[in-house]
Amino acid sequence: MNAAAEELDPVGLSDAAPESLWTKGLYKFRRDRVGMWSFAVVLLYVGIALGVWLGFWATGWADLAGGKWEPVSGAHWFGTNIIGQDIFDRAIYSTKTSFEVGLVVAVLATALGAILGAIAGFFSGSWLDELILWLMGVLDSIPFLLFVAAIAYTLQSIPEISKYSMHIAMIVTFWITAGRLVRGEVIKLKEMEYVDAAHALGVPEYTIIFRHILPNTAHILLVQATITFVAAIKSEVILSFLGLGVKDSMSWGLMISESSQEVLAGFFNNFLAASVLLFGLVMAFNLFSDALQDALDPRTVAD
Amino acid sequence: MELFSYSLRKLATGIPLIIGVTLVSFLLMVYFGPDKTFELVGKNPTQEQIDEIRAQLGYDQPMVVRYLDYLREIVTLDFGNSESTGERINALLARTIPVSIAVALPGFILGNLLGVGLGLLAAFYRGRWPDKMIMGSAAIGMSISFLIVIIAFQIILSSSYGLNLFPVRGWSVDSFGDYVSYVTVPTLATVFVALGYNTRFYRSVIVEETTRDHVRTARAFGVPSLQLYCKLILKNCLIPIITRIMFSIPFVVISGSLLIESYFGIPGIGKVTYDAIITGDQPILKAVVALTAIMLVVVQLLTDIMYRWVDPRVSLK
Amino acid sequence: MRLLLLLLVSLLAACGNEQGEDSDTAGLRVYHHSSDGAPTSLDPVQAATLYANLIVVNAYDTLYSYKYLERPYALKPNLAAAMPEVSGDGLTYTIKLKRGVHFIDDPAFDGGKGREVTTADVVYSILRHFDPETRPQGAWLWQGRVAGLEEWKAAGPDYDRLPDGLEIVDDYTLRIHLLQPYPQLLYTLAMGYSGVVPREAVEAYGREFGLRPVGSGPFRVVRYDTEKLIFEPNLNWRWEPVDLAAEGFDPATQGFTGIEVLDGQRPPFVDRFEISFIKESAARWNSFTKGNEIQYAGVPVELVDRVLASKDPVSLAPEYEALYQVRSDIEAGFVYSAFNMDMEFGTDPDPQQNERNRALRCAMIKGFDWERRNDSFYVNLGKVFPGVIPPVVPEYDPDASVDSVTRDVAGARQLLAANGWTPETLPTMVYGTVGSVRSRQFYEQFRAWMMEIGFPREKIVLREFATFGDLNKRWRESQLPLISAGWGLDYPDAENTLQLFYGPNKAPGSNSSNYNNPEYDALFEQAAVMLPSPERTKIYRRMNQMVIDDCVAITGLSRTRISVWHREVLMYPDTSIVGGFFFPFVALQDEKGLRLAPEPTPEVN
Amino acid sequence: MAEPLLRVRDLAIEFDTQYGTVRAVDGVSFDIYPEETVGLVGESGCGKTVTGLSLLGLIPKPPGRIAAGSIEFGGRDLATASEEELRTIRGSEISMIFQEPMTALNPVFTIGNQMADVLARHKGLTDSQARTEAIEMLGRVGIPSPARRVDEYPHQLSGGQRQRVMIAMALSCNPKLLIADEPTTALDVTTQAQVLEQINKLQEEFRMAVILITHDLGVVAETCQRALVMYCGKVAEQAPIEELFAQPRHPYTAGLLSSIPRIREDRPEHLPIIAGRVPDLLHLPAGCRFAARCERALDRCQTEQPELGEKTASAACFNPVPV
Repeated sequence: MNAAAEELDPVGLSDAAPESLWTKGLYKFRRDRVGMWSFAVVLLYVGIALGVWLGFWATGWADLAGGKWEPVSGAHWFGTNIIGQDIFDRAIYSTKTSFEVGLVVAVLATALGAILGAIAGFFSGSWLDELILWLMGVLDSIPFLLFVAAIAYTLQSIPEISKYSMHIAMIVTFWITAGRLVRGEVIKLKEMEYVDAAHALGVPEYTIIFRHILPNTAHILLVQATITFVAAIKSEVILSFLGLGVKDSMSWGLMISESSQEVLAGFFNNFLAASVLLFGLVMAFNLFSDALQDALDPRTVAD
Repeated sequence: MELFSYSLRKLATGIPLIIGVTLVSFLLMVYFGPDKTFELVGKNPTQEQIDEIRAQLGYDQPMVVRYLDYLREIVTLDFGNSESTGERINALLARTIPVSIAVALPGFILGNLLGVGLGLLAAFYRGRWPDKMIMGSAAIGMSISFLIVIIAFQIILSSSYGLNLFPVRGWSVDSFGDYVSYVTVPTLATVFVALGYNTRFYRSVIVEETTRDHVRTARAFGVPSLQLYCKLILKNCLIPIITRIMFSIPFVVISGSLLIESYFGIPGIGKVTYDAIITGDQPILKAVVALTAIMLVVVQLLTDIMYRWVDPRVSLK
Repeated sequence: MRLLLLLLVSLLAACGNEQGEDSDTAGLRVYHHSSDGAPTSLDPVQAATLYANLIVVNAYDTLYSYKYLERPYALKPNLAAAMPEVSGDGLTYTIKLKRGVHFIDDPAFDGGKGREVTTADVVYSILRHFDPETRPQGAWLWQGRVAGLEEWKAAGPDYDRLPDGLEIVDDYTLRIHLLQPYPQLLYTLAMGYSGVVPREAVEAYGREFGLRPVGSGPFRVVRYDTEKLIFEPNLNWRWEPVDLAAEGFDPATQGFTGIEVLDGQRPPFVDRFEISFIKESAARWNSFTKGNEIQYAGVPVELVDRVLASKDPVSLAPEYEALYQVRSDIEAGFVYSAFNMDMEFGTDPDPQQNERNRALRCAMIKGFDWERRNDSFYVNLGKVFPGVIPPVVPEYDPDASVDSVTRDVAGARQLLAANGWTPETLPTMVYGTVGSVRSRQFYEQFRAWMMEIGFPREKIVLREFATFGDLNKRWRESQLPLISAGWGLDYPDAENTLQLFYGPNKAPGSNSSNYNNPEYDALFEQAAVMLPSPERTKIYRRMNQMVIDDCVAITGLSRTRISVWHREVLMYPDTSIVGGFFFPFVALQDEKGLRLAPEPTPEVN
Repeated sequence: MAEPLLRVRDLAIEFDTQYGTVRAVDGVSFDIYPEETVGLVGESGCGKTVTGLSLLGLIPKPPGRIAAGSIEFGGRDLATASEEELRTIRGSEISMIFQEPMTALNPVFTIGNQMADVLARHKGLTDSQARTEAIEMLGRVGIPSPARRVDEYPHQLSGGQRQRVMIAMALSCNPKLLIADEPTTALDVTTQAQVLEQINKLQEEFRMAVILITHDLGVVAETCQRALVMYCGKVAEQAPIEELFAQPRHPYTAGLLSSIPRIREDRPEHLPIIAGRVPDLLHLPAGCRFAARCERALDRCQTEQPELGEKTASAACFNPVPV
């Protein structure tokens, strides 16, 4: 422990209790009021999304339930849109879409980053590492929107996949951050004694990487996944606005792009419904992600 | 001389990157990319006419030939003519990049300056209410979608439902006054969105630096806070700051702010690129991607040189 | 940091100077027009869009043009000295050109001086449509009609060799030889495609010719980019005093514009004609209402109810009445969704299956709610009509039965049930469209209607294409079951819409529905060589009925555009056929009064 | 005896942590007299560094704060002094040097620049005067060819040289008190001895008092006249150096001394192990903090806290090791 760390931890608390990172993290997280509140909000959204998924509510998002641009009423809580669809239903339904996009992208991008990052880190210095680093550099250098557009094009000739072109594009770009973090961590971890021990016991390399080293980066991956989740939701909005996003469904991005013409004409319901819900989720998730990072990152002890 | 040979070596190591970027984007955007043929065939084409257009566009060439063509274009920095308007790509870049810079620069500078300023302030008051206020606002700023900000700012500042102060969209700049009136709303929107991220980033860099031993030393020798933060700490933070700023430059200059420009109808490189996506104008896409990659390599080099300039520990190896 | 500031300052300076030609507008009469889209090229051979046509017919001369005010649309000579002499068999047209018409000055010419326009230029301009190098889009207008064009192309484009069909009698006389009578020929000579270009400029500017128009039209382009186009009057043009009677002025319907004062006055009435290209209707409206920006716009659908006091006749709400003029005009075109008859639900060799398929298509047509579509997106101003002969053409039948455009959900369900269509057996309908908010809404509305007649939601599938080209590719390659399209008329003759269902025009041609009915085709061929006449109208209407009876398309609706313009502008704008032809007549009236004759008129050289 | 230079009374320092508030220093009192060298000894986490930092108001706030007590120096109470007041004292009247010479200097400024800054601030020297002075100071702390070294950056110097630079900087304004926080821990053994020797030599030259914070009793024995032994935020024992080593009174001190390794080169990272664990500061016992580990603990020790006497040699113990 260097002097700086001692100053921050003058009483040596981090040595005091030999708890695991996770129990300590949980303990810290539960004491983080902002974190707990934001987690509650996230859970609320999860509940909404699950309800949509199970068909409890917002089932009528595609129906023409009313007239054109009906104002807010008991029947239509946020009014109706230009073709008479219920904006409340659509906004609620979009929660599911957001989670779908967020989860799919966060999980797969993080997983991809973990695998490639771990391989690169473990074999650091080898051609494999060079190759993966090169790939990261290359993908980082292509402007994001151009890249997504390009992938959307390439995939659109395959109708079964074209629905997911946005997801794929995001995964292909978002894994890089996770990959870099994991690579760095693995380079550190592979010097640890237990890795040497595993080597000495003749454990195969890939078992060492994925059984022994990678699990020790789980806290980084978890935090990175939440960050990716937020990034995916926010990107969805912009991509859908540009017509590169969600295809066969409903999303806040689509609602906002629908509203971009309406707002200047003084019809704000679509815009407000979608942006307030979007803001709520992103804000809660951002704070949740921060709290998680505070709780799980051994470096930020008293920040 | 040392610098020169270093630069050459550094640029040479950038070649794999450029080849990678161009190959990936060639495959995605050109070879499997949008097909311009059917934009150009007219209302009632025959198969023969379709084939003629394809030949005109060079789509009938094998992949390798087309990729080598692309590389040749990069080496000669001559990307031919736009497939939509026939304009020389170089003329088009020369026309649109200055506009993009003019649009993006004020927001870019302000966003970073304010970000550093607020980051310093927050770090200085770490844990106290000014810090909490700034970081809370940053979290809010980060949580609002860029698109929502643009729309909201347009309503508030430019529409008859709001203050109606600025033009709704467009770019008709003949004087400095025009420039200010057109650039204000895009700038505010950019700053609003960037500020949250910038402030957080700069604060964490600065806070990290404040925990360093040399800061305690400085305090132990009576360095006043202002000097401590604005000189000693800031200079130590320059590496991450420079990295962040420099590496966003190629994207600001070359890809422009696609969203801002297409929303506000500003004829910069971002809008042109977006239109090129919409109309499948491959020469423009090829040029934009290649230039971004080249600029990234150049920026990497410049960044390294700047590192040495701000940090004596860095040497050009 | 200092470096950045320096850069900023120099950039600002650059911005200030960059468009110097814009800055000197003090004291000039500037009319600010707007358009909801920008042309991508101003080369006449690529003038495929309305946007391009607006500009091209003003930068270039066409042999004929439409009269400013006459409705239904009527042609008048433009570059041509008079209407053509047509031979008795309708196969030979002799057209005299005006003398002394010059191209604008341009470095491409010897000595930079615009030279006189001759017959050779007209021929050259048409031949360019048969030269793949120029990427032309208008060949279909003359192909197979004007003699010798295919041969000319097949032999390799050589402009020094002329096809049989285009005969240069002398510098001012053109003779066109047709393979068969082509009553629409004159219309094609009023289209932007036939704008007359000088060969020197085409050769000098190559691919960039589309950016640097060099024509002999009433205006010259001084600036052109994706945001704006600036015209200045071509003072050497044959500005003739306005003859309202000859232009077909109707005081009853057009008197409100105040253009009578222009009668007998000599244009141009403006020093500068600026066109801003603003795609978003709301942004366009906002700019319009600012007062000092654009002076012409459309009313966004979202605002129609607030802006208009009444729709028929159209009038403005009091707050706008004092400031603006308004007119509604029905588009020269229509929107429709055609079924791809090559698909499983199209024509079938098995008569029983064929009938079942027809029932399915008819049921979908019955499920479609034109009235609601009109209400949602066209504020009930659109004109719903049966079949494919839109109201704007003289052959339109106002008394036709509207059954095919009347929604009947019960009837649709019954029809489906009677023919054994169940949610399980119904085919999946892929709705292909260019990705945009509006087309998505169209799709969602369509899906909801189809769900109401029994389609499961997942059987109406959206496929968005990022570019029109990508969508067009699927149409031309017959890959999509539903073709939701709009058709803009090239000329006011129903032949232009009926050809959309003509068998030989099948994909990749314009007949995206791949409708192939020998009876229909025979009628089409019969009518194609007929001059307008009641008999021809009868044939047209019979063909129309066949499209309806075979349930080939869900059709149709002609949109109505509401144009508004500032009161100080004196004009009668038209958004489609006449399009750009009204530009030379636009006048401004402000506190200084009406601007009539231009400042010093340079001598005609 | 002369007036004390520094008089610390009942100093208590608290930190807010995720787990609650802890008192890292609890009721510490001591005096420092001019020109003497006093050792502040204890294990890591015993509160010695925090005590040292508090004397200059360098406790990071938040999360730390001085909760009670006074620090009298030159007629002022540094515990309540404003930041401005403290700033004029720091580096001029009281200087501090730290454990990590590698990181304690600002890496992006030359050492001359950093030294001149201190001189300019506290002595009001011009740039060129400050530079001359800095070169001279560097010479006095034994940096070879100081005129050249002055323009180098910290990373160009060795660890020992950097610590010398720190010392030069600390002494450049003739402080009355130097707080040296583990100044030699990070150095190798030979360098360590040289640096200690240098400090001793300079103390005489500059006639200042030194507080030497260390866990190394050997260092204390070699350099200090007096020592305070801290345990768990409290002073366990204070005594002149000979007395402390010859007759430790507090069982903790005795334990420490008995576990000093014979072979110096075998110096361990931490103090030799005494049976049992240091109590968690969040869950302190009601009585003596060492009671749980103490072989001599009485019943009383479990419930009552022993106080340190006023005498120069005293131990906070109800049952001290008999003399």
